Amino acid sequence: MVPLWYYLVLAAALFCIGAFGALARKNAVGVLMGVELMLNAVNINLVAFWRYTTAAQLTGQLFAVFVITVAAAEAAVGLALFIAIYRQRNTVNVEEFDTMKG
Amino acid sequence: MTNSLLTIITFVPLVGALLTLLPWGKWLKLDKAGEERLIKNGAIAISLLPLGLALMLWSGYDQALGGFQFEINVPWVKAINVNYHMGVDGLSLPLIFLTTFLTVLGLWYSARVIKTRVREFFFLFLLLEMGMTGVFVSLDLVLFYVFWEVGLVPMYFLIGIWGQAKDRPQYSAIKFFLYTLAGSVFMLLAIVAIYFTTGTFDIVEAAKLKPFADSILLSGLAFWAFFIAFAIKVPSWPFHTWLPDAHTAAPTAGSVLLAGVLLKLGAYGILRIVLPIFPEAFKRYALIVVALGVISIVYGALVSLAQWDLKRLIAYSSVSHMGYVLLGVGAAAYAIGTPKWVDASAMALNGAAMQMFTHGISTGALFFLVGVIYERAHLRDLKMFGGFSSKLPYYYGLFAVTAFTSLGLPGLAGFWSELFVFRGAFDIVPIWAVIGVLGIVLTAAYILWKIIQYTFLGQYDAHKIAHWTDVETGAELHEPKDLAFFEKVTLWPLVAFMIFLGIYPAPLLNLFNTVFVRLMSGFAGK
Amino acid sequence: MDYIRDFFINFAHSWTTWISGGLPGWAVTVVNFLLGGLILVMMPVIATLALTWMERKVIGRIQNRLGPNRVGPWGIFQAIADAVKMLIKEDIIPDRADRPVFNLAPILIFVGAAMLWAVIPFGRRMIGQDLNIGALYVVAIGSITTVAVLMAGWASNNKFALIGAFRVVAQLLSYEIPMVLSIGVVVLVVGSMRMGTIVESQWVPFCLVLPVAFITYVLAAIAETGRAPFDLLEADSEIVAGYFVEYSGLKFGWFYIAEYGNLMAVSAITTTLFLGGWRGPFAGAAPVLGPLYFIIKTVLVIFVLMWIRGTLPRFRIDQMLAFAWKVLVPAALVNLLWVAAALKLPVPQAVQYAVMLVGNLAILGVTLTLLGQSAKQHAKRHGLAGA
Amino acid sequence: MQHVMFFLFAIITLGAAIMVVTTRNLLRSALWLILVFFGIAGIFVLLNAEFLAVVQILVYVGAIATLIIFAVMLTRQVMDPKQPRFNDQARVVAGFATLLFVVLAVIVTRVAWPVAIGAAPVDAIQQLGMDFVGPYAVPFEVASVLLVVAMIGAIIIAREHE
Amino acid sequence: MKLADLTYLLPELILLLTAALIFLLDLIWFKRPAVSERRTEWLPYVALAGLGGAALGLLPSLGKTASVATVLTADPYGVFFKALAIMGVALVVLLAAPYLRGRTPYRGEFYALLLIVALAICLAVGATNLVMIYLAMEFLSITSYVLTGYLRNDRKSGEAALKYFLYGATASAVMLYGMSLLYGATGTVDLAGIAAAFQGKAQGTLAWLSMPAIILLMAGFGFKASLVPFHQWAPDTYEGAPTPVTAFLSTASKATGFAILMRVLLTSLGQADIARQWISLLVAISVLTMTLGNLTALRQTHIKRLLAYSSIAQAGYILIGVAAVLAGPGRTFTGINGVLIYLLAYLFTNVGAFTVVTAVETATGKVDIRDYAGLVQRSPWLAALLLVFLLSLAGIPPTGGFIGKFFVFGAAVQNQMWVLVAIAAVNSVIAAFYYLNIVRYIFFTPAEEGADRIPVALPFRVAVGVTAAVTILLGLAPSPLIAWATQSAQALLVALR
Repeated sequence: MVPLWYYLVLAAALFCIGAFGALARKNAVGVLMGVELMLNAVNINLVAFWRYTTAAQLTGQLFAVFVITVAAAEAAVGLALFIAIYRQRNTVNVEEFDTMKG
Repeated sequence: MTNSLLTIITFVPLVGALLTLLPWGKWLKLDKAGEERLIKNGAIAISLLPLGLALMLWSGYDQALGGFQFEINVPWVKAINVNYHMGVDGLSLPLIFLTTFLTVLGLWYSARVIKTRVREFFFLFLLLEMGMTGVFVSLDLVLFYVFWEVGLVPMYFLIGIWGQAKDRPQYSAIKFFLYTLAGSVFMLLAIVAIYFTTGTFDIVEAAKLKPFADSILLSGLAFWAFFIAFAIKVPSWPFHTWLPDAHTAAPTAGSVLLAGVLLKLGAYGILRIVLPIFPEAFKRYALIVVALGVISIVYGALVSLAQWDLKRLIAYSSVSHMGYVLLGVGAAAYAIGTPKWVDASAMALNGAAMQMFTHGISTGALFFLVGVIYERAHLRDLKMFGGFSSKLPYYYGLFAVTAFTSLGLPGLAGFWSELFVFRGAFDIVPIWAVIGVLGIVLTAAYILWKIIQYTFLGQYDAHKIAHWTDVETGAELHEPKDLAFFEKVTLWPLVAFMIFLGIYPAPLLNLFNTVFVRLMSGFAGK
Repeated sequence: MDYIRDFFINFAHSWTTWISGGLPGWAVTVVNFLLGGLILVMMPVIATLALTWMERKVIGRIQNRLGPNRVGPWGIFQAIADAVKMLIKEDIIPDRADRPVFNLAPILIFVGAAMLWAVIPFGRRMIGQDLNIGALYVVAIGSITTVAVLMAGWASNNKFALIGAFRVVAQLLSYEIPMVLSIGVVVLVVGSMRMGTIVESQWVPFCLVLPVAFITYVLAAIAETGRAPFDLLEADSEIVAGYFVEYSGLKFGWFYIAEYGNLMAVSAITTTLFLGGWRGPFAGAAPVLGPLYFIIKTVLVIFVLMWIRGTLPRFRIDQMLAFAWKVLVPAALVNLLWVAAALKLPVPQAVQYAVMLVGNLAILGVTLTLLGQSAKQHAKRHGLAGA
Repeated sequence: MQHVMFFLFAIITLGAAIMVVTTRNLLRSALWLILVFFGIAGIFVLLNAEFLAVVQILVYVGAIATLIIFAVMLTRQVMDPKQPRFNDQARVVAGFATLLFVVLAVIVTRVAWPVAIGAAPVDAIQQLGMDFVGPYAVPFEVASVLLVVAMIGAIIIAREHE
Repeated sequence: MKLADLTYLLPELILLLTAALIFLLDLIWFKRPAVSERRTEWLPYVALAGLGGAALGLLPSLGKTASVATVLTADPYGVFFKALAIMGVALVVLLAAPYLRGRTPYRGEFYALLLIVALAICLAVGATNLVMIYLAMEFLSITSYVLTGYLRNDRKSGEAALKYFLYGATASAVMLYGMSLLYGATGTVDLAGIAAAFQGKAQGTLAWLSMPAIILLMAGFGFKASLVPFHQWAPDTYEGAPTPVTAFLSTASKATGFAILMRVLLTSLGQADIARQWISLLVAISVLTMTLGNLTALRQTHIKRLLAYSSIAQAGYILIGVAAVLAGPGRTFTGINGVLIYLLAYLFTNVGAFTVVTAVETATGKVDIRDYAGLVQRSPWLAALLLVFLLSLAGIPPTGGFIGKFFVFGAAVQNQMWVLVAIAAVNSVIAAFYYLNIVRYIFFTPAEEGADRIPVALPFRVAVGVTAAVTILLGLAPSPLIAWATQSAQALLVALR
């Protein structure tokens, strides 16, 4: 089998790419995609840990299923928000949301 | 009855304050003026009650027995051993009297001169009385702190709402508040620290247990936390800068209580808490305290000398006068543990305490007097004054007596306090005392030269002041009109006290002496 | 005889043995992969060729026409002629299209259609990969179609294409829920998501035990494949031709193939889930019959679907979505709960099935009654006939 | 073989992920995202989590990616290709992300994870199901309520008319 | 899952059912527009009844300690926060009733969502399992996003929700990464199990892990509790959200962040050598949080924004209590009990302040501090009670805010964290400045010409009265709260030893 740390480094890389997307993207949808990458990185971690440390108990897989579920709910609400805002002001660029300052 | 007496004294003003908030006008079908009159008179009537009770306390206090009497000590917050512990001794007794007394006068005077937002004024004034009284009767640190902070809020409003717009009342109010708060939060931390070493918040207990005696660092930190909180309130140089602003901005009665009582809270705190609980740390830093006191004396006097605003001048004079208290206390602290200085130190403390009382009376009166002239001329600028002695002889007379008290003229109350302070301090810290005496000279200078001469002597120039006001009717006048009846009623009791104590200070001194001799000999015996 | 019984497996085994004679191990794997892929790819193509002809014939008959009859006997080569025409057509890409996405979409949609065949059991052990999550796999693969449709609609840079794509996705997502719920019922009864197991445990076809699930599934499946009466996704009269309006030539062909591939796959899955798959008289004794039964049943289902297409008018989009959410989903949900409860009964399986059937019929009755009432109300409100 | 497959999927995943965060066209980003999801599904298969791989496709590709593409399409007028992709802090963030990666990589390779490779359970799906209604019944229910609430919430927020 | 577990889950069940009931009522009974307007008025009372029921549902778990359905626990600590959440949400329901009128025609779902957030909090504070914690936190977050963006016609509301969402999603992903590392290191997601796995190992094999994992976890908890540097969403979100929601976010939601933070840190990472690591981290965060919050608050002119920064600063103070956690036997200042006291007092104080803000906003539509000029003439009671709340926020006795600070700072003094308390003390003076600045406008500045008296709807009066009464009562007679908080905190401290 591939050593565990292969997966962990893969997950770390994915997580950092996602973090970059979440923090650097201008478009709100882009930010959300970054977050999804981060969540996927977490899932790789969870499943890899499950497989390599406690394969008999499915905790890691369970956790990953919940993460996926929550991600779906989060995406639904988030995208509804984008669309609502877009209707109001024709933009989803995070930096243009500056009604409030201080 | 005896052990609920202090509770009643403290909380009667609160009840009165709450009563002012009720919609009396609606209930009794009064118009606005009628309602205000009712509130004013009601507040005065209620404030008489604590005064009467304070007199009862004084008469009921067994001086032979000494110590704390009328004590009440019931658990308040059991979990952390906070108690509702009140009691009075020879030190707090006169101060309670002073508080209730000045409150009555302040209310009486304000009833005539306050015309806007009457309900709020009387509400806040009574609340203020509660806070001040509470501080003097508290024997539990948390209780003390609570009242300490509670008193802060109404004063803030008194300055901010009724201050004259040109005196920047809002700025002064917030400055006053923040200075005091800044000091008191550190005090709170020290209070908690005391609790952790002694397991009690009780002032008397803590004084017995002497927290942090084994740690120079911690006792120093705690000492300074307390001392700075109190020094800000006193106010001692260099923490005094809030005071001139606050005084100048405050309405007359507010200034009276500010100078008369609130400043004493700081000095009282030093005597009640810092000295008994941290004697060793205090002794270690006593010279710094003495120096601060002397600097305050001289600096305050010098700055007074440079003022042209009468009220500001008197405010700075307070800095100077409260310096005597610090000098006395500092000197006494320096004497801790030196048996030969027990008498001298007790004497210095007596002087300090006496100064607290007489300063309360005299400066209170001075602020009333400033109020009197301000109500008439709407000015406090000394350059605009002059020659009032001919126009306002009655006023001149009362002013002169008060000013001389402040100056420490023998035969008047102020003399004794200064005498005792210096008498005590000369033995212990002679050089500093000598420098301090310089302050007396400077005081004489600003009182005689600045106040008396610029205000009362010289030629009256009718053009300098555009118009005068009749304080009773509010009508415009061309000539100043001498004291009205209510002003005389306000001032005479104070003047009477100055003279009476000047001639016969013993009742007061005996009270103080019992306390301080016991305190100092306690240290010496250790 | 034994070779015949498990013909598929044994044949595959012989094949592997045969080619591994001259090739290294990894190459065998690769060859087998490629071969399996080829079979997967061929399935939709074959399906298209057969089904277009069949559909045109069936619809023609329904409409009292003959249908194709010129190319070859009974017009049987019509499909091939069409295919040739499509292949030699010019491939036009719109000027401002998103080229890579535009080109990728037809491939992806075809891949989605092809991958479905991997888990369909033609006969006992005649299955590409009997995944333990086969039923879920079927649903999951459907999402590839969704993506491909969106890509096509987007990349065409055409309003109608985009609207068509939106409609498709709305429809796919809406009908996926009743579909999953009805598959869930079957999975619940069987206790496994393995396609083979599902077939094997149907000693009585589930369409007789779970008519509600069956009907829900079929309706959802029609919607998923975008066929009439749910064909407003590509309704020529409304949005020209839907998401693939800009495609031509071979790329259009891919969509076409995917559509019929999906039709056949969906029918095959219906057969598997509800009609007992390859089971039938004597199939146990003569396994060769299995695939035959399977194909017959599948064709039957396809025929029914064509029949529906030929008879019913088209839905409006809001009606279509409302139908999914207000009729199919509640019915499927109640059914799921009922079946779950029935499975908990401490009685023999046959009795459980009977209980399920009773409940199903009740749900069916209630649903139809409610539908009828609301139709009447609707008619009354709008002053239509039939009130 | 495992190694080959791992690297294949890893390269697909990471390459696509980089494309996701750098592609200017958001729709293409979303499509790259789908490729990431497939890559991760492959990783899951390598890790013997077939169920999760399918769920990954079903939910991430079928639902989340679709939603994202929907959102991108609905807001397409704003996707001006001339607009910058990143905000002003992109350089800083890139540096930060790289640093974070180095740190995380060092950590995950240095920590002595309690590795104990056992056989993956054959009846994983049954066991998962039992867990969902057993010890994880409450989270399972909560997740279902969460989904309903999210759905209602999305409708509330995105409804057309006031 | 035993039947007995259901008795512990009563509050959650009641909240869920009431929320469902409201959804259904709103959907079916209130469908026709003509009647819906009148009938919708009843929904807040249905919600309040549900919250009351949930409060009663807490009774069976009073004083008990039991594991519930594997992933939850019923302990006094959880009960404390559940009660806190129920009270907070009840007050928010009161605020929402008049506030929403005229702002949106869809009001029914709002109350249902409020019950749902209460439910989410109840689950979150009782969770003893990383999966459940994550799920409950996300549940809370997602519902909060919806509530924040509820006013569809309000530009700010949507923007606030979007910012909240983007920060929240990122923060939770980071937290989740930390959770996955913890799971990997211990092979379990149960908090007690993690503690057991760490037993004795922290120095050796897992030494590389604990601090990074804690930092990653802090992103999630800090986000909820609006701690610097995870606070950036807070000002905009607080400003833009519907004011009752802001009241909720700054109190009950924040308290939940702290509740989870403390439970995770103390029960799973409470070992002395690990604790040392997170204590130093918390001290740094605390100092940053209060200083930044206060300094930024000084410049604010918008009252909701000011209260937002003030709320950030308050979080900094509260965190002192966690950093000063001490579990010596017989200690009265355990840090944790200070946090609980603070949070409860802060709940009433801040909701009270927001009630006044909501009442003023509802009547006048104004939210600038400048618009509070002369409030004392326009509505003496609102002015006076806002003063009480501001003093409590500033920590002036005799108010609940003072008691909170007393216990939190006290715990730090006990641990001799002198620098920390000194910074906190300076901060509380800075804070007093901007609180008094509001007071200045209310009492010192005259009202604008033609400014009328402000009408105050009955629910506002009830809310502001209750909160003010509790705020003062907590200052005067804090003993019951102290006892309750101390006992509740004990449940966690047991784990620490």
